[in-house]
Amino acid sequence: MVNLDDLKKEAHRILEENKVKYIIGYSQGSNGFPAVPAFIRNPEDSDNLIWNPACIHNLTRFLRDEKKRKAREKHPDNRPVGIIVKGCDSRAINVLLQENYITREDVFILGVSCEDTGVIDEKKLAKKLMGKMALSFDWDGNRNLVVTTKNGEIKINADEVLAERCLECPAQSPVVYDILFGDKVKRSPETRFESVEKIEKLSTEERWAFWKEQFDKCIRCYACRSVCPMCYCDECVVDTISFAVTADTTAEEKAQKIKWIDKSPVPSETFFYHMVRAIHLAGRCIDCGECERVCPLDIPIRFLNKKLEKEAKNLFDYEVGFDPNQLSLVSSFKDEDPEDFIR
Amino acid sequence: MSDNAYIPKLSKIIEVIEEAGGGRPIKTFRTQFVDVNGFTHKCGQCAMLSVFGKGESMISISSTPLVKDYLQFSILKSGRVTSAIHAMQEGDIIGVRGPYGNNFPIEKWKGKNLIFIGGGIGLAPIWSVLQTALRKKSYYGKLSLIYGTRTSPDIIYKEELEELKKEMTVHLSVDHEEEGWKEYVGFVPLNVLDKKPSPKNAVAITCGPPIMIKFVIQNLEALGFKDEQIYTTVENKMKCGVGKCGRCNIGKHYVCKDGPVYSWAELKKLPREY
Amino acid sequence: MKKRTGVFVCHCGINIAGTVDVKKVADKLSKHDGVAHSEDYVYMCSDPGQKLITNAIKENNLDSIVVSCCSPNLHEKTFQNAAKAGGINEFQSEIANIREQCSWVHKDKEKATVKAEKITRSAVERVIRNESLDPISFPVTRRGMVIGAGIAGIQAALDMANTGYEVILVEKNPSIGGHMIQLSETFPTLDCSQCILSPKMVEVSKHENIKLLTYSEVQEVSGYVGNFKVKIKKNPTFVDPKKCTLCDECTKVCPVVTSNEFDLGLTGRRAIYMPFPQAIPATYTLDDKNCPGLLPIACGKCSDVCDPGAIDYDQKPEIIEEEVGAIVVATGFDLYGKEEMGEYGYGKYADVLDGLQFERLCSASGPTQGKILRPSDHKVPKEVVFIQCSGSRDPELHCAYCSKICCMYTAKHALLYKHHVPDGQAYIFYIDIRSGGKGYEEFVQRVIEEDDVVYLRGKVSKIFEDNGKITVWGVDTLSGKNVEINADLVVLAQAMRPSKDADKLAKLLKIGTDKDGFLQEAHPKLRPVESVTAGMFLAGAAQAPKDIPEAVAQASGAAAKAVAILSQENLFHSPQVAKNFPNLCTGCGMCVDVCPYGALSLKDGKVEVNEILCEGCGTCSATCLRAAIEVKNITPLQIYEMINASLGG
Amino acid sequence: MQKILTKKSFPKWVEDLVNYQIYAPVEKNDLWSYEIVTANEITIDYPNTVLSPKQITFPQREFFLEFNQNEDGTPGVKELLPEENEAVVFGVRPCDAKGVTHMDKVFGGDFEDAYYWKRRNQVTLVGLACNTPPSPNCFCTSVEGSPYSVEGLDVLLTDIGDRFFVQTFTKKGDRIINASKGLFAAPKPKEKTDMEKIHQDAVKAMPRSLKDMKKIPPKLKDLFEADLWDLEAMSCISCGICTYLCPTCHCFDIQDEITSSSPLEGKRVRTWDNCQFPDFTMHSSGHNPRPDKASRLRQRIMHKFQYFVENHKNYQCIGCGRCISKCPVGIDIIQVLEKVRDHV
Amino acid sequence: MAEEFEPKIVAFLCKWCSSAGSDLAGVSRMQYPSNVVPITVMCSGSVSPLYILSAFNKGADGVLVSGCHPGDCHYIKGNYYARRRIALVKELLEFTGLEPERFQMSWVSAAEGKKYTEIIKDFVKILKPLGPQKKLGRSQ
Repeated sequence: MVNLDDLKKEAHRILEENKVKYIIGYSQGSNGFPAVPAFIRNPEDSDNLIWNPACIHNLTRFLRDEKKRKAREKHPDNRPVGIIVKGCDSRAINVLLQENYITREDVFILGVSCEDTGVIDEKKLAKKLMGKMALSFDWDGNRNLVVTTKNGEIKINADEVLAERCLECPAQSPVVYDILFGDKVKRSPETRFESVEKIEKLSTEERWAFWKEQFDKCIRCYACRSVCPMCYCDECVVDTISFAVTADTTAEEKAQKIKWIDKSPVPSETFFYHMVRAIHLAGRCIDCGECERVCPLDIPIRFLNKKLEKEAKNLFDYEVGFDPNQLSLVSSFKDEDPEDFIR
Repeated sequence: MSDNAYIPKLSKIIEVIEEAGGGRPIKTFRTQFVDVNGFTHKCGQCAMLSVFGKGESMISISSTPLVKDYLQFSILKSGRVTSAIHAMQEGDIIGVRGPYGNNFPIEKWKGKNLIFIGGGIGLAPIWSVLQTALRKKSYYGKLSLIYGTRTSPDIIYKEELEELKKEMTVHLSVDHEEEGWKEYVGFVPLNVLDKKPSPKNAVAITCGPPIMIKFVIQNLEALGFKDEQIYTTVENKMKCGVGKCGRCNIGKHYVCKDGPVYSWAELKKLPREY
Repeated sequence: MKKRTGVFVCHCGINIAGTVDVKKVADKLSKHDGVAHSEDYVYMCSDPGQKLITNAIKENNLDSIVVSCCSPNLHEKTFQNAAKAGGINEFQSEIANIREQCSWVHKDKEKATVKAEKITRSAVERVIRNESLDPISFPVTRRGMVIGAGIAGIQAALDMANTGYEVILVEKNPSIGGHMIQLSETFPTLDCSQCILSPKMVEVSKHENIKLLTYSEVQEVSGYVGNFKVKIKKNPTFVDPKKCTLCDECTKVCPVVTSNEFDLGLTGRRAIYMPFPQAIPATYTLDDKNCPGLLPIACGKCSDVCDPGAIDYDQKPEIIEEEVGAIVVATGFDLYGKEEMGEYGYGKYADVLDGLQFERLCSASGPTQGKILRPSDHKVPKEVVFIQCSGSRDPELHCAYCSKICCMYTAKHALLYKHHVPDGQAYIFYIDIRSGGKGYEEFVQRVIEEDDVVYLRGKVSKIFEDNGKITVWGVDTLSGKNVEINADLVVLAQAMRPSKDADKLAKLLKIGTDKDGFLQEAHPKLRPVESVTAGMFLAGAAQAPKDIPEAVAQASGAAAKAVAILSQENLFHSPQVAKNFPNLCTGCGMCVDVCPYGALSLKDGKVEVNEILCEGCGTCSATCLRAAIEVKNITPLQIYEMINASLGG
Repeated sequence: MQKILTKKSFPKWVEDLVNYQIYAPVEKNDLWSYEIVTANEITIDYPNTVLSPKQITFPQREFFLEFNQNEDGTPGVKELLPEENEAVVFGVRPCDAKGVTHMDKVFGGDFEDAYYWKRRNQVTLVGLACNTPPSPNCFCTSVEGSPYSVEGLDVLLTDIGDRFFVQTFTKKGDRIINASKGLFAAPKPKEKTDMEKIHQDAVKAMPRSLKDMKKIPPKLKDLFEADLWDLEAMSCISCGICTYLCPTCHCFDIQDEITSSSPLEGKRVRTWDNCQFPDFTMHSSGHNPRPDKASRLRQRIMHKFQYFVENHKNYQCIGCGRCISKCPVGIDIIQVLEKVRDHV
Repeated sequence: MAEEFEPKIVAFLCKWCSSAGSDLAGVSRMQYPSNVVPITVMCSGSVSPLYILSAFNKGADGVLVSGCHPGDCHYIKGNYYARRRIALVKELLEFTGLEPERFQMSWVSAAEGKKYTEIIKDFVKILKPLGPQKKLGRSQ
């Protein structure tokens, strides 16, 4: 089990010894938020750190802000940022390293192992609690979630409340870290892609019907993009104007920005957006499931990325985020790559 | 459809004048409403120009209301829409809706000396006032213009400025030394200090890049100008032009509706934009 | 300013006009945004046609043109010149292919006309977004370099040097000559290898245009075609060739005996040695791996006896920097090693040899002065088994490819053996005989018929030693019988493989290798002597197994290619190359990975384009997630608009 | 007027509204939204819809005009106003209805937004008092609202057991009651007191609240440059959830969307836009008055609790709690406001 | 009676093999339906997924990407990258319910005019019964 006190102690130490600028971790949220991202600067605040089954957020996303902030600083503080990562999050770090977005020196990684469980799916849990407000909860060590509510404790089997991605997770414990909390585990899930296969089983028309309904819902709030650690492009295909404008960007360059996608939230355009995002995440998405979690309209965006993760594995034997030195999925090939689809 | 101000009125471009080329090209366009029921504007107001298929862009009207047969827009090529406008020629049709925003309180300036201080394209928004004042010389006191650009080719309204010199004092400047440049060399704010316009019974009207306006105002204050004596116009990204799309606000003010014209006194009350 | 494009629709007699309503196309396009002029003509490519275009450009001050006609492969240049004649940049001209890709393949006039419109519109959308470009020109360092001084390298170096250009010839061994100098006779003519090679070696050493660097290795290569900078490490021989008188006293006193590479271990040599009598440069080398320590205290015998004092233990490796315009890589081959061929007892039994060792046995200058005696007991072998495809054509265990020369040299070996030991019997196990080549088939027939060598079609299953004999078990697939031969000597026709460390060198030079490790040619059919990197060329067995005439031919080809570069003061390169947008680039390096030409690199976290190396394939732009790199005049925006036009949108 | 309608006859009433399009909150895989429904699909036991009913009067995307190219190449323009379409929206939460009145202020004033009002004038809003809070983050009572507020409603229903207590406040409201007079009875005093009792209890049931709200607008005036914004915005990811889900956020964009480039054909559309997106205020020069998330979070708070108050005498917040419940990183507007209030 | 549905097809052809191949088809006067409008690109490796999506978005009923056979790429290995990229796009599009037939890839060498002709014929034949592609197409 992860020992929270050790985690706090280590956080305290590295802050006190000025080893890190600040630490990105989790703390208790307000009403209805069992855990929220926290940015700890003072050693004494390390006490606010928490670790519980609701520490869902993939904090590596905030390395984007850190990078931007640093770029703006006149005299950048080159100390690393302390960051708490789960297994999935740690793979995101590896991808960011692979893409030279960060260097290993930029981060001091406090790895926490999910061991044989993971994080909860808020919606699943809410269903289980049937309106009751959870005061606190934690794993009991035998893959059960123990929830304390006003009217007593409830025990729920992990598989019933775990986020779907955790059930399909190939790396319960961090693959890169400076210090690890909890035990290293290597549990390979029975199935990595069950969620995807469910949809693959449908007929073409059923699949379209399914996605059509999803894309109809999309309001283009871009939470999926905003929360994604890999969506760090300064400028996205859906953006209507040029962001990355410098003093010497000519009017032509700006005028020539292609409007691939209309701003109207109509299915054809939202489809385009989600397709491009999925393709651009192929071989980069580490299935932290954040895009799906944050979607206010419950669009299962994760399936799209998961599908490509599956094909990368099946067609090209490509695994994301375990080796920061491998070539990217789409910037490499093998002579024997399948081509049965080609005429 | 007349009551729907989102619908632009079709206007014909009757004249295109190339003001400045180079990296920051500027062109002046004169337009005439195709159907008669156009609109009349006040000094300092803006209009939303449409290139159909490209979008809209808010441009200040640089012609004086006293000229009835056309509207004049001087446009810096800077993005999708302005590039499209720059590609247009005499006879092409463009959409115009407006007029938008408040205006310079010129009637309050009876008998006052008007000092116009412009930088680059920033001469356009105050040009309408200048032209109006010029046509009603008796109404105002002394008129003078302090105008500067990065380099001499960037100067707009070249011929008009030559004409102007006969009518009023005109101080030009360029940022850096140039072959054959006889007038002031240096940034506009410094030229202001150099020419020392007197605050006495005067109003200063300035527009240009934010950084220029900032220092011009500082220097005017140094010369003894009161906040109420300094006027400027503010620029922000705009879409609707009627204070609804929520983009252009500085504090509680929507520049498109409550602006763009502000006295320094008023502007000070708002959260700092620059 | 809006573009002013001219559209010119060609009838091509009835070739186009027969199926496409050209007038309609011209008329439709005249209304298109940005089209200032549009007309049709019976033969645009004819002189009057071209005139018509140039005049139209001038009269309507057009800034770009689209010609709707035949395939760009035929007249792209023609109309680019017409554009130039009209006073506009050649890149302001685009072809809309409405013949091969439209009129010739359709019958329905209406549909074909619509399609021709779309194709032309799409070309217009492209051309109005084209930028004017001028060819990129850059100067050439007019010296060449050849890496590897086997027969291929020597030939290339001589050919280049003889055209008057200075050549640096780099060889990693103490002497040039490569494997060919080890051979006894060469098939099919049986002339003596050394006799035909050594004159060339001498010519190299004497040639005023050739700078020979032996015992040297390329360490670093930078730059690009026409302007390479090469760092070469010259290893110390510890002997000053100028002082050395070749008295050979030193070897007599040297206490160390080690195996002799030249004889492939069949004999020994001293730590200080001359590789072989005809070695070039003719001097001694002290190999520091085997010398008991260059500390005189430890030994120092050789320098004691060296009157001229040619031996200098303090020699240090020396780094030489050279600038050259073109490089020929001729790093040759090695034989498939003992370690891999355990099953044939290769390396285990003294009397199981490989082809090169047998060459040495046959060679007059060899360990046995040309008498064929088996290594173990120096008896004349009465029964000799030759095994072909030993390691070749065996995808499961060894090399999938055919080593090409084994059939021939094995036949030669059998023949040489029979001439040395007329009463002996030679057996050859083979899969099949590949004797393509001038006089080759006849040679094999002669071996079979005149020298009654026994050819057994089949594989050898087992080889083992039993009382002084090498027992060979195999099958004769023709008779279907198992065969057992108690041989005195077994010779394996080992597969040919790229020479050791060729892959490392390939990385240095940024030229790829194929799946077997041979150097990758730029195109398997059309550019067989060019490497994937401009200005670097391939010669000899480094690129694929070859025999001597092939190697020499390719070497001359490579030399000619290299000279083609050196002969120019400036090189010109198409300006339609990649262009990067630093403000969008995040430095992920994916484009760098995919660039086939190493034209891209990262500098302070942003990609940089070497326009001279870039061929404009655009794989980078399809790979980039951020639209931070594109190819000029075929940009995503242009494709986007072309797609739109193609769909009539 | 005040009436009583039994729940039994509620569907009948809806059926009688034949000339109207009927909207009401419906659930589809745990997701509540306003959809066009038939009488018996309407339920009265529902939490807050994900999207507020603002989309009925202010859809995320609507057409302004249509443009094309005449034979001579000149542009043609055609205005596209929303079509005639009277609608009744059932189950509007009092807070959401209050939000609509805020929208009215924005799209009214010196310049009436033709598109908005064309829709708005055709909509009749039937509210349902919140006997129990529809969201764990309700705080309407802290922002001058209440679980039975009637602002913006034409009709308010209060569930008093087996019947509704019906109140109408506008002609529109009366019209839809009169559409089926027979179903409605005059309220007995008991029913009236029950209704009032329920309303008072509802206030007590309010899950969240914010003390000294009054202090906040003046306080904000001085906090424009405060470091508080940087700290609060640290975890913000600049997504559009809070604003798109907000019943009072009205920012929009105007875009030309073309279906054919030659000959030119397309429409000018209005779509929701969002002050939390970086490109919202960015000039084409690249200069951005609100360059970072801190300044954008500040804009959101300032706009709702200071600028809007000065311009329209209301908080531009109706306490529905949507932005809290759905924030991916747990930014809690109540907490932020408390920090503002207590800032020294 | 209603006119027969004519699918709109965009074909991205690499300049060196496939486009040359289609030229050969022309030179040999082979006949195929006129539904395809070819866009010649430098290399199949330069075909961005955005192009494919955009084509469908703009109403293409079918999209074809064609390049040199493996090993024959004028740019050595562009077609290998294309092969991988296109495989992913195809999988994704099918996963979301686009008819697999609508998006195809082929290797067509400069000598394979016949093959190109066959591909186009078959493509049109397959697409006709499917009717217009409305799923990803822009509709206002």
